[in-house]
Amino acid sequence: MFGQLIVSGLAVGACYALLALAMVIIYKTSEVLNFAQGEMAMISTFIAFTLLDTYQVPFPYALAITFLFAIVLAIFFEMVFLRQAKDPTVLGLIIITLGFEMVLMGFVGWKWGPDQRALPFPVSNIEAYTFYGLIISKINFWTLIVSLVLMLILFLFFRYTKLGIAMRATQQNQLAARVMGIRTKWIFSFTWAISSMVGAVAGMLIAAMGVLDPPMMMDPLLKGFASGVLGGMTSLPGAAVGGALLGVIENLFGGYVSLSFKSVVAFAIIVLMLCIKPSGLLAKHYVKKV
Amino acid sequence: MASILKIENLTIAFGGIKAVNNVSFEVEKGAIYSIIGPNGAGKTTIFNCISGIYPPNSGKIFFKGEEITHLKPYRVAKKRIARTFQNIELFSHMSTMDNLMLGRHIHMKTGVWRGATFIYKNSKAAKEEIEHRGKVEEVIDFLDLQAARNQFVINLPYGTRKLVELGRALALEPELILLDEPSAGMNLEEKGDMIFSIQDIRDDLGITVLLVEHDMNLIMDVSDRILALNFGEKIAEGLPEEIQRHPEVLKAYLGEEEK
Amino acid sequence: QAVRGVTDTEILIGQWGPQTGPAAPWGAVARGTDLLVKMINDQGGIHGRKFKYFLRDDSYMPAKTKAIAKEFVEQIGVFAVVGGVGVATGMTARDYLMENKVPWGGPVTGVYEWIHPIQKYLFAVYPLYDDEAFNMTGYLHEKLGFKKIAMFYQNDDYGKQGVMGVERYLLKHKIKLVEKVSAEVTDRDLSTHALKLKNSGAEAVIMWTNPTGAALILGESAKIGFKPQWATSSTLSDSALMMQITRGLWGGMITSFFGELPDSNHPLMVKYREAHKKFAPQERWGVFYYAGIIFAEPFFEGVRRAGRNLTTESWVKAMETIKDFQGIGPPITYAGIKDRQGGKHVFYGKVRPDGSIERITDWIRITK
Amino acid sequence: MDIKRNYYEDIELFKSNTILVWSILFLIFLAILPWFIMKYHLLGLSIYIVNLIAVHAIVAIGLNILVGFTGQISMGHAGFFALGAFTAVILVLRWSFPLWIALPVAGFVSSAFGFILGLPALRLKGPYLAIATLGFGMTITTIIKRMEFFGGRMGLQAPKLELFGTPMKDIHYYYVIMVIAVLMTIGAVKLIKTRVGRAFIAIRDSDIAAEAMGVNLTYYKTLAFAVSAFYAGVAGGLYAFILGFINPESFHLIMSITFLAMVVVGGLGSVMGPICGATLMTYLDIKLQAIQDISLIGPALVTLSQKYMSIAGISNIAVIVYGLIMILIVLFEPLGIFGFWIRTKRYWKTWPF
Amino acid sequence: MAIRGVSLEVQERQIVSILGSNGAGKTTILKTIMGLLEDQPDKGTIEFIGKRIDGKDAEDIVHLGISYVPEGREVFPELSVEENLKMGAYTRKDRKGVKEDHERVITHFPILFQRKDQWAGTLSGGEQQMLAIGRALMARPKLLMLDEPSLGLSPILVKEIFGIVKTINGEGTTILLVEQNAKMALKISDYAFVLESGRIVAANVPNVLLEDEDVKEFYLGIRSEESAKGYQRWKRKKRWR
Ligand SMILES: Nc1ncnc2c1ncn2[C@@H]1O[C@H](COP(=O)(O)OP(=O)(O)OP(=O)(O)O)[C@@H](O)[C@H]1O
Ligand SMILES: Nc1ncnc2c1ncn2[C@@H]1O[C@H](COP(=O)(O)OP(=O)(O)OP(=O)(O)O)[C@@H](O)[C@H]1O
Ligand SMILES: [Mg+2]
Ligand SMILES: [Mg+2]
Repeated sequence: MFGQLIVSGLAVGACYALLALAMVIIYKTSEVLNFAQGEMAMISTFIAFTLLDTYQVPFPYALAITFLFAIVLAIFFEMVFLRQAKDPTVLGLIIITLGFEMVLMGFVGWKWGPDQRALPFPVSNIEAYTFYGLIISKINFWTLIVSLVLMLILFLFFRYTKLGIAMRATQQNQLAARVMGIRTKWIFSFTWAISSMVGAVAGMLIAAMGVLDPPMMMDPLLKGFASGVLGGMTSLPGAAVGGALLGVIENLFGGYVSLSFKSVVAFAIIVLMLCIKPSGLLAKHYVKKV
Repeated sequence: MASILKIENLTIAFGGIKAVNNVSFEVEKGAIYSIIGPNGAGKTTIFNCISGIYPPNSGKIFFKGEEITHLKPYRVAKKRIARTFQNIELFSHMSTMDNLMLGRHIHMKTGVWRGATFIYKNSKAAKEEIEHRGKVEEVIDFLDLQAARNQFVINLPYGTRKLVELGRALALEPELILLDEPSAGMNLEEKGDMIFSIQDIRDDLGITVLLVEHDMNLIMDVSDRILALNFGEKIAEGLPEEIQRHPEVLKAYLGEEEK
Repeated sequence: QAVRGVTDTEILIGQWGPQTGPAAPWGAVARGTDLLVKMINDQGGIHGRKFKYFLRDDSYMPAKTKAIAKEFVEQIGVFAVVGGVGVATGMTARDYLMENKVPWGGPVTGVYEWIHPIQKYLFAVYPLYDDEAFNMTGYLHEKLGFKKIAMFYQNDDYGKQGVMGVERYLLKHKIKLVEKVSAEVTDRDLSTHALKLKNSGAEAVIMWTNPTGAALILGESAKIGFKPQWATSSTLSDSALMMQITRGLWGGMITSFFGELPDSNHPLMVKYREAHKKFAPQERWGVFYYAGIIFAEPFFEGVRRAGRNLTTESWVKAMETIKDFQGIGPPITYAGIKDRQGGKHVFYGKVRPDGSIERITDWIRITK
Repeated sequence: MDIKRNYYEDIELFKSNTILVWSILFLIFLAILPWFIMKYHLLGLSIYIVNLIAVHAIVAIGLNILVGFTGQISMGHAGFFALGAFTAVILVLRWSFPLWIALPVAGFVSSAFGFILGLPALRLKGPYLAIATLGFGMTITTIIKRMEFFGGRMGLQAPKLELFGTPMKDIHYYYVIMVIAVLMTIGAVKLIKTRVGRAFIAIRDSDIAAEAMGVNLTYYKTLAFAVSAFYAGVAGGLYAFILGFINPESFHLIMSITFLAMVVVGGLGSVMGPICGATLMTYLDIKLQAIQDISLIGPALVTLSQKYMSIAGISNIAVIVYGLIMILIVLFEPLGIFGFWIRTKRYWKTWPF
Repeated sequence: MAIRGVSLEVQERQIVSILGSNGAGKTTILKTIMGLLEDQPDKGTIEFIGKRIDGKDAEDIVHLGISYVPEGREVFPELSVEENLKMGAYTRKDRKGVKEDHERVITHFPILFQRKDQWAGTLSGGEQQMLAIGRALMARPKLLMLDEPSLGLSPILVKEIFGIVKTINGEGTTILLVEQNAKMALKISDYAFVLESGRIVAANVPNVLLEDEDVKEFYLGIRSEESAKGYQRWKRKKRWR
């Protein structure tokens, strides 16, 4: 059982990690906690659903159109709402994302109704691979692969292009960043677009593993957020590590101690970790110097 | 006169770099004592150690004969040591008045219950508040801050903000005040005023001053004694005239030619 | 003297139900009732009075439900509340409605709260979950011969009453429940839960959860090759939906039912389906949509029996005369002033691989 | 500066007679409001809704002490709210405490937990603090759910209270709640103006400087949590009784977020702001579905839904509008509704010019 | 209104200083040129090498070749010193040139090399100032604008800074300098403007300005020796209120 718990822990962890990644990308540039992340992913998934189910669009095309939609949606939100805020406080920005979350949630409910659906997906969520007696469903396996690859690409991209540093610079001091010639507005749009795409991937995978309905991202998003914090909100590898850790810890706790406190324990552990390392596992703690 | 502050073999390192290395000095009560040294010599770090923001790796700090080495900053403040900061650290969304009132924090007692429930002018909380406002008003007069009294400090000019910060430190009624580059960013006129203010603080209020500055005119005008640091180490200590001529100080800090 | 919400031509009635938020799928019930109202009005109403129906969205938040109840009584002035989804939500309104003598027919949950203690103006319809679970365990154990039974339930009042019933039966017959696994309503990862169930070696698993939970646990179980006989409550009797969201795993499920099957030839069902085409063609003809009819039928029957002289008291009297009344739901009987639990029957069906349902029993009485 | 200042002016509640007069008028308004509501159902209000608004306002004022003044975020206030609710109900139900004792006790129980939560929160900032508080809120409700003592997941029925032998109705609760709300508002205003409040704000603006001026960070940060939780606890106690039935499920994350939204939308860092925010958000939350009943818009929305959207989801329009209002207020008035109010006031003051 | 009716021209390859007391509007001028103010100038135009740049975004202006050392350092506190410098060269594509400039910065400010992996936020005040200047140099701008570069630097470094400015200028960079330290600034400038309450009150080559009694007294602190300190303090206060 131990091995199986770890394997399925890693599999969920991968989803958490993707969402954490999406949140971290945005937080890295603008210090905004994007609570609309889940709903953005959810609406993208519904678009994919409509394409696949109603219009019978072949999967690769549907995927491409969905990504396009995710990008447009994110850029729209960033430009039309966030950017227009005058003298925004961090909290104000959070509330804007919360408002946007409601708008999206309402829109999806209005358009598609509240019923649960199944997202047609090329990879089965029931068939499984077996390695040395450990069972991992095809979709979980591919989720792991996809998130690892995505993580690696993003990590390398941000590490080895100037852009990665520029993103952090933008978060820390927008004025100075602009004075360096960093096109902060462009960076914002860009990161929102990337993040929304990563979110859409997560959304589709989560829907394919379970059920597609408007509230489907509420729990995963929280866990994703928790993973991001656990790993350190400014660290991409942190998001991956945080997600995997959270998934595994949760599963082990659920398996051996108590299922009913499973989801709470995740938070308890995070709080304990934060007491020791206040900025997450992989981010350096900064104390302002006077 | 007895020494009010005594530092013994203070050492602190950040990841291998010794920011302050085995520095000892004593400040006499009622003196204006200056610390000079090139950028990154460890002056601010010494201040941070005294006020408890950084715990030193080794060495001891005594205030009025009592050891304060590992006290938390607020406990140090309670011993009546106040300070200003190199990059102004004011409460920017409070008025000047409230900034200074915060300086009175340690002298006041009102807690949550009393604060939330006082009703009339003679309630304890109100009385205390009024009394301390009176004190603050004295500080405001002392520094000529009347014009800024009710403004949010975020809207004040740089020079005035520096004064407010000084005022906040004075409001604490300290016995020792640590001033970190009080005249940086000021124009000549304001620098001149600052010289008088520092002297007044010592002469009128009887507060011992520990000063870090890069403006040599100011240093020479006000200091009783000067400590010169370089790379965290003491290179010289003495009267202003001695320091001014000290070869190492000249080399590391003042620049050799000129004058 | 005037009766609140009743005029010469009109009777005002109201219902709350989540139309938004996570519980919104259940909100279909409230819209189903609307269909019945439209149909009745279309036929000229009852005793010359047509119904005016107020549907309010409470998003499954108790504070809102109470506000709606107050609006119904103080501002709109309804004659009665019909249906109403949710326990926690309904409980904030129950006492208030009763104090104000507002008739309440057919709350949309099968819990004890509605009949314990007996409320004079509250007539429950939904068969009790507890009894349902008790009986279902018996069915699995006695009729189908399963010895090792496990339970998977949702961590809320609904799931808990299911557990109560199952455990009550097992205790009575001195059998041990091999495993009892619960999930939060919001949980989207049930892999550990499935693993625990599998490790228990259960032959049959009774499931008391919402559609999402059911789909997830079936998926996870299939993944790890755990294939017991599943059985579940009437809340999951919408097999068309379940078939779709479980991607076919629903086949073989044993379900209890509180109403006719969606494609039943029952004459009333035929009539309702026609009305559905006429008045609300956009709605999906799902079990919970027409459940809105099931839970409201007895109320209207009461109004019919009360006659033209409709008052709160006359309605209560009329309701108490209902014996073996059957619409498309279970037979309804209110045996006097001590009995406010109308529905006491369910029937069982087994889901065929194509999603259609094989009715394996007739209506079975589950409440003694 | 020869004018002798009367320093009391600065901390006086009513700085001028105009404010005093307005305050008295406002109190009178509050006193007779129920009569208007019962008679005319102003804006579709019922006394119950006003009670709910007042309870939310108390939470929001308390939350603002933490968020707006001390600069620490909390996404777990529903937890404190729940603690207060359950404590109050249990005290009255199991040990027959009178309400006027049960409420403060509920407040103190919450505030004790606030203090505990404040400790790990000391070094945390931003998202880290958000997740810690969020986790706290979820943990509290999960624990309550698990304990039969608290009624388990079925929840608890609040006992019916009596006032001079007659059962208490909404209108009685109204006056009880209003008195408490007004007192707690005044308390918050005064607290902010005196030593403790100053220390809170100082921590928000520069914790290092605050500490160097003698403010004990540990103490004041946890104190802010405790005070804030106290407000939530008292409000929770009231909430339980106006609702009549409490269930741990209903104190969820969305509730915490709504509280936060009330504070931000109303205006951070003022005492009136959160009150405005609580009023608006609560009212909208309950009444927004009425847009479907408005004469012209309603049918248009139905047609729209039939044509392009789904009729089953039509109620979601209210959610969309709610979200949009939230966004727009924060977007165009960073100081919240209260900022808007200040601007209009200033505009009128200088009006002809 | 922080500045009004200001016209100033900076010739190529010159060092031009703007002097003036606190709050005179010096920073505002630089920020306006950089396009950093939310409200673009109500009236007037800004041109750079013949191109209108008013109304443009700061980012675009930087790309045109203007570099700016903002008042108050504004380093990226949680980036290392090295990364801060890298950001300075953000707009540049020529790796070799960047490397050269990096070396040059390090020879000017060796301490930055010693601290290269330290977070900029934990540098001492003066080190941060050096970093801010170094960072701006990394862009190898056509026009370098410095806002009080000597703030918080030790006397020896102040001299050095002015030396560096002179050197850079010699290498072909035009310099617009805002300074409190008027004496030093005038020493290296080719031209200077004196600003008072948002207006230009004097503009000339340093030699001429140095003759001006008012300028001498108020900006250079050269005062008649006989006046007692205290008396003068009061007099000055009165006159400037
Ligand atoms: N928190 C810290 N982490 C790492 N290094 C630090 C930290 N604080 C200070 N230092 C280093 O210690 C040295 C001394 O810094 P300090 O601030 O005391 O200098 P200073 O003498 O005040 O210089 P300046 O005149 O420029 O303000 C500097 O080199 C600085 O980089
Ligand atoms: N954003 C702003 N809003 C309103 N007033 C402003 C703003 N920025 C600057 N000011 C005002 O404009 C005037 C000029 O400010 P500026 O910062 O340009 O002065 P300065 O000459 O750079 O002074 P210093 O030597 O202190 O840096 C000041 O009176 C200041 O208060
Ligand atoms: Mg320093
Ligand atoms: Mg300036």
